[in-house]
Amino acid sequence: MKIHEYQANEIFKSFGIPVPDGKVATTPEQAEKIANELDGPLVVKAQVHAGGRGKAGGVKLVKTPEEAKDAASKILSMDIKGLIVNKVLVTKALDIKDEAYIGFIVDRRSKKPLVMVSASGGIDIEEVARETPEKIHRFIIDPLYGLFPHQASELAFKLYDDIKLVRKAADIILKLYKAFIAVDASLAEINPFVVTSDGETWTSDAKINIDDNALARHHDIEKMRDSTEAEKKELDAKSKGLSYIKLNGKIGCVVNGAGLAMATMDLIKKYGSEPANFLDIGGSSSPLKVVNALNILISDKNVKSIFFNIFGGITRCDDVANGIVEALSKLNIDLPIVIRLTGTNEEKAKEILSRTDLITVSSMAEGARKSIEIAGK
Amino acid sequence: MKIHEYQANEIFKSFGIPVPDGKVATTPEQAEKIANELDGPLVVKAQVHAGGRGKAGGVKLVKTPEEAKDAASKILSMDIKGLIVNKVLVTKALDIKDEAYIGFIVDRRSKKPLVMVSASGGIDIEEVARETPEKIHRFIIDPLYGLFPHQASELAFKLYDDIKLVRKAADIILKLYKAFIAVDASLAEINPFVVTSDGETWTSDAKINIDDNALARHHDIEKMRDSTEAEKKELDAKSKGLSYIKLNGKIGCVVNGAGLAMATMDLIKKYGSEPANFLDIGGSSSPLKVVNALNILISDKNVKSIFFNIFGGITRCDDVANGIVEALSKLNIDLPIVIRLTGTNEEKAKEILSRTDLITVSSMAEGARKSIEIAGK
Amino acid sequence: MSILIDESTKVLVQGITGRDGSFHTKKMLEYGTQIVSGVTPGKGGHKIEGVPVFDTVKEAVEKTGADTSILFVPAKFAVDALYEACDAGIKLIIAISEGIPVLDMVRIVAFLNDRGTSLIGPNSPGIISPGKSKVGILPGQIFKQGSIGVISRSGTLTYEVVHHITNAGLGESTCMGIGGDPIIGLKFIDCLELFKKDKETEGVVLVGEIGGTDEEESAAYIKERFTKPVVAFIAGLTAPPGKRMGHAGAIASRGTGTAAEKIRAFESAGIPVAGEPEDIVKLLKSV
Amino acid sequence: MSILIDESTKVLVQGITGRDGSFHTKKMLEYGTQIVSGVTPGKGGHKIEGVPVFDTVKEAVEKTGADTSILFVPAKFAVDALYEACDAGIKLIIAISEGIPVLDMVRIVAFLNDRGTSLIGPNSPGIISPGKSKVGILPGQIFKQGSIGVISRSGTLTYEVVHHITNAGLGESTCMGIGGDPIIGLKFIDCLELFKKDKETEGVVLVGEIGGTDEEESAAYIKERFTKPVVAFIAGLTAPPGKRMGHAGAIASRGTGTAAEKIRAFESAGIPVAGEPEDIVKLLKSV
Repeated sequence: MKIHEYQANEIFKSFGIPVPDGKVATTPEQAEKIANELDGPLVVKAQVHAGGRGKAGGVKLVKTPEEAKDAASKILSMDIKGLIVNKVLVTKALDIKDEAYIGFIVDRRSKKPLVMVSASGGIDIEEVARETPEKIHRFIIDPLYGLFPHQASELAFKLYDDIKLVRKAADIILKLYKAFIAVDASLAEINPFVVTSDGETWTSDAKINIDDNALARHHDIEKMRDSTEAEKKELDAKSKGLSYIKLNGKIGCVVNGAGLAMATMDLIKKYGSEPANFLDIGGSSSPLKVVNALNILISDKNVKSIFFNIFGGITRCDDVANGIVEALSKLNIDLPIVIRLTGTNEEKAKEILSRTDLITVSSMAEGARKSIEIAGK
Repeated sequence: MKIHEYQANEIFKSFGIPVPDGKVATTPEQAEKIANELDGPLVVKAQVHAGGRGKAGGVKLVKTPEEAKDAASKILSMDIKGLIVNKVLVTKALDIKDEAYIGFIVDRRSKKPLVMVSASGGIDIEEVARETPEKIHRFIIDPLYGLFPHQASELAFKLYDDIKLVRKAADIILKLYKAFIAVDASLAEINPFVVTSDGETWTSDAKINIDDNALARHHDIEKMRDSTEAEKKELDAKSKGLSYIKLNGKIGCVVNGAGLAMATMDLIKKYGSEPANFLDIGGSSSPLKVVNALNILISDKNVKSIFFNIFGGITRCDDVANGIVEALSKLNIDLPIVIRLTGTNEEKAKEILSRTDLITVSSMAEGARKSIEIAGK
Repeated sequence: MSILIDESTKVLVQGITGRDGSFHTKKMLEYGTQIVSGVTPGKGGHKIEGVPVFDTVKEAVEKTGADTSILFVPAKFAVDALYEACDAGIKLIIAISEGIPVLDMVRIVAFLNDRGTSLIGPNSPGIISPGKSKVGILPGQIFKQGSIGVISRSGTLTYEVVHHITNAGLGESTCMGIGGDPIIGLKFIDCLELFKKDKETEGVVLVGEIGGTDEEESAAYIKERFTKPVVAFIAGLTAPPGKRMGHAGAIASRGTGTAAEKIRAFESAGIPVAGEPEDIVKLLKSV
Repeated sequence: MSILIDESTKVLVQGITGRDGSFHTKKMLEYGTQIVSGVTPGKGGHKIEGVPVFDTVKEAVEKTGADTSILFVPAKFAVDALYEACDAGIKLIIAISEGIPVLDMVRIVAFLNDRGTSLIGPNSPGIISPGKSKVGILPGQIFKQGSIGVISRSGTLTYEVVHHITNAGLGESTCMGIGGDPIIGLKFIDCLELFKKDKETEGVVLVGEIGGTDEEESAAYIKERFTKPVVAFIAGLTAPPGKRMGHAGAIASRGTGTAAEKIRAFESAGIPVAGEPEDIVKLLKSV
């Protein structure tokens, strides 16, 4: 789960990581009020679950409350990578002397937490990683002992020469690791980690992603969830045991299993059309799940045909066929439906489906071609 | 550091371990008041840092507030193994059906935490351990992973057959381990762990010792310190860099190093007398330390002679001798003093001491004999 | 031969009295799997489908000699169930359970590694050596004993692939779903190492998907150290760009884990990649 | 020969700029110990007694080839200093530092064990192989190269014992104080194993004290597996009964750790126990 910068700031603060003063606003007036409370130059930053907001114009430096109001009103109407900005963070601007990078992630390869630091922090960090990978220092952490102070120091010595800054950075690296573990983060990142002209260190952009599987033990963080409209639909589907992501094609797909669902989408593309969605109905194809899945698909006006691709597996195909027939009887669907059912009792399933208007096919390739053909140009 | 049962109960409660309601009293009247608040049969228990209080009469079952007052007044005047009882815990009596034992300790041999359980809990647990060691179930814990729920269950299955009791006991074992680690205990023990007639489980006697080296990170627990008069003297000595324990003989000892101090005491005993104390003045024999050490010894009226046994070590013997002479010049001491100084510049030291009334010897055996001889019968 | 499991594998079912546990115990027994015991704390002494149930894995192992365990335990209890199996000396664990937090898996894999226990999953459909043993929820009837090893990160997509292999008359030596979570036990390379030594296996099909860099790593491994023919299939070319893991994700993996990148990695390692599941068999026969 | 340290031992001093660290660095150098570097974070680039100082142990090891480290770091920082030394590849650590919490030591010894690093201490006076190297705070002048190995839980009592051995003309091969804390690195048995293989060592003196059961365990070990003559001395016969560790202490150790019990254990294993330090030499000459 993604959380916003202002929420990550709250978590950082609770672990003693220094974050510039700031507050979140949902209207330009609020932004102006906050700017009045805070003193000196400020930054107004879009709070949106998308990267590259800076380059998209979602971050503005302002000097007066009026300017803050103005910037907020511009940013709050913004669309960044398809996401509407509903909140801005108004925060103190820093007198930046130096920008470093500090990031924690769970490394799939070593199967352990990985910390990365670079003296070349800032918005171009990915380019640094690509062009001059030697500037990124990585360290794999033994999860049984955690990060030791001397390891944090060794990393901090890669960032600064001044022992005072080394001590401050090592302290932040240790605290960030603590936070990373404590909140079950899959990512915790400070970029840039700033040194100001007066020699102080600050977190200028806090980023934390939380492991979805661990949310059950973090109710306080679960409450931070701020879903976009698209995500709300996905969450609603999830609550019904469905995994759904809307796309922009015209072939609706209903598949059991995520891998097979992706392969089905790929095939539709391969044969010249575009899938309307990713939709995994999971292990058992109960009539209720089929009803819910179809309800989602028919609400998408782009959909011109529906392709069921079900691999029987443990469940017998005739049971699945009966489930689909039962579900369809409850709905009034104009769209053509192509069904591919493979596995145990496949023939019986075909017989059941033959008594309906549904088009049955024997392979996913055939099903993909058929549903594209029916959908028309 | 030892803490009282009522203090251990507070820690237990904060970790969700069920403890019968109760409060601590320092007067019979307070005990009566607490008994009025609590309902039904109660127990009045001496709060004193000594084992075997039950056998000494320091635990009494009472039925009414009057009886509670009466019991408290008896116990509060009691001397248990040389310790005066200043506090009693008044707590609900349990309708005991079964008594088990649960204990955690750091095992020197495996260098890991060790948990022990026995279905035969109660005051005779040490006899059980001696006579029927197979009734004590031990499990060494991997400190990197902690105690796992299934391990706690396996131990709990050794205590009970009823799955409900197994689950409750396993839960308590896990919580006790958590508490053990969290407070840096060197010992955490429930004896007996009680099952009452209604099938509930309770901690009837909580015991926690804290690792002295870890107290610096447990200020809340440090505040629980309740020292006896003897311990206060020891603590006072400790604050001056001295390690002191009063004993009952007449030969006062001043030694550098704990091992050598014990060996010196043993030698005094071997040669027919008794040491008045254990006193380790540590690495450097500064004049101030010698003054403080002598001040402690002369306050003990049993002391008839004083034996300095100093092994020079890194510090030169002549420096140590000068320190002793300087210290003695500041005090007015009637007692005869025997000094043994060995190590670098031993001869120079002897020369310095020869200008004083002090008796110098060349070996600890000679010193022990001399100080006994001088002390007289 | 086959890898990891065969007719001599003695299986223990953790969570045997649950809905899925009991259902699949029946299915596995029907397939011929040697299930020797089950565990559900508090249900010791019962029987499920004729299989004796114990309170602890330790007891089950002592009394029935189980060497392999399959987990149907819900996520909340799965973490301890994994430790328990390893503690009791189980040498191979198949975790069907899903939803285990990543940082819990980090500690678990360290524990299992130290103690020499192998793990398939979590979130795995299981493993099957056709005609010998099935430890999982895979539909037994679509498999046929043969010479192709299959390793996959998916469930039903694996069945789709196997369906074609079986229909083509090739059959499978061993087929396993390693699970799609970020931190898993055996990975592609670990399974390839085993298939390398297995005489019965003549070729391997590797079914990957977007995310992570396991496919890229195995492509490099196959090029350098694997001698049998391999055919790959990657799902997710049309998948939405997905939930990016900040900068750190891209920096750490030195790549973005897209299907296109994975396909490129295989192709540049000389490993044919099937355009759709049906093509796998053609490619297998051609290499 | 000698055990653990000799003239080729390259020593690093952790906490070299502190009061004790710098004082004993001088003393060790005077004794002839090969001190190659020191570490104090933030003092990299300085020199103490001509010894170069580095910011991290890693750098000190890389640049000076140190293989052994001695710790003069205060308790609060000693825990991380131990991990740092091991992390950097140091193979023998001598911890003079005292006051480290027991549960921290539990984790540290597990870490060092896993990585093959030996630890003497904490709360140790150090180790000396007379005439070769001294890594510790022991007074060098009382030692003399010879044939007796000495292992002790004490500081000054060790000097007392060594004083008699040296004066009797026997001399010591290696002498070490293993520290009196509940959890320590090398224990009596570990040191005996080393002395067993050391040709220069002809006999061993073991100086024990009350508490724990290490003496009892080593008595059993010596009886069964140690071939060279051993003489023991135990301090604490007159020590007060001491702070009892509840029931658990007695149950766990199956004994109470008194001096009388320890003396009995040695005597029943056929190991002579000296009645006072002076007697050790007589006993050594008689066995």
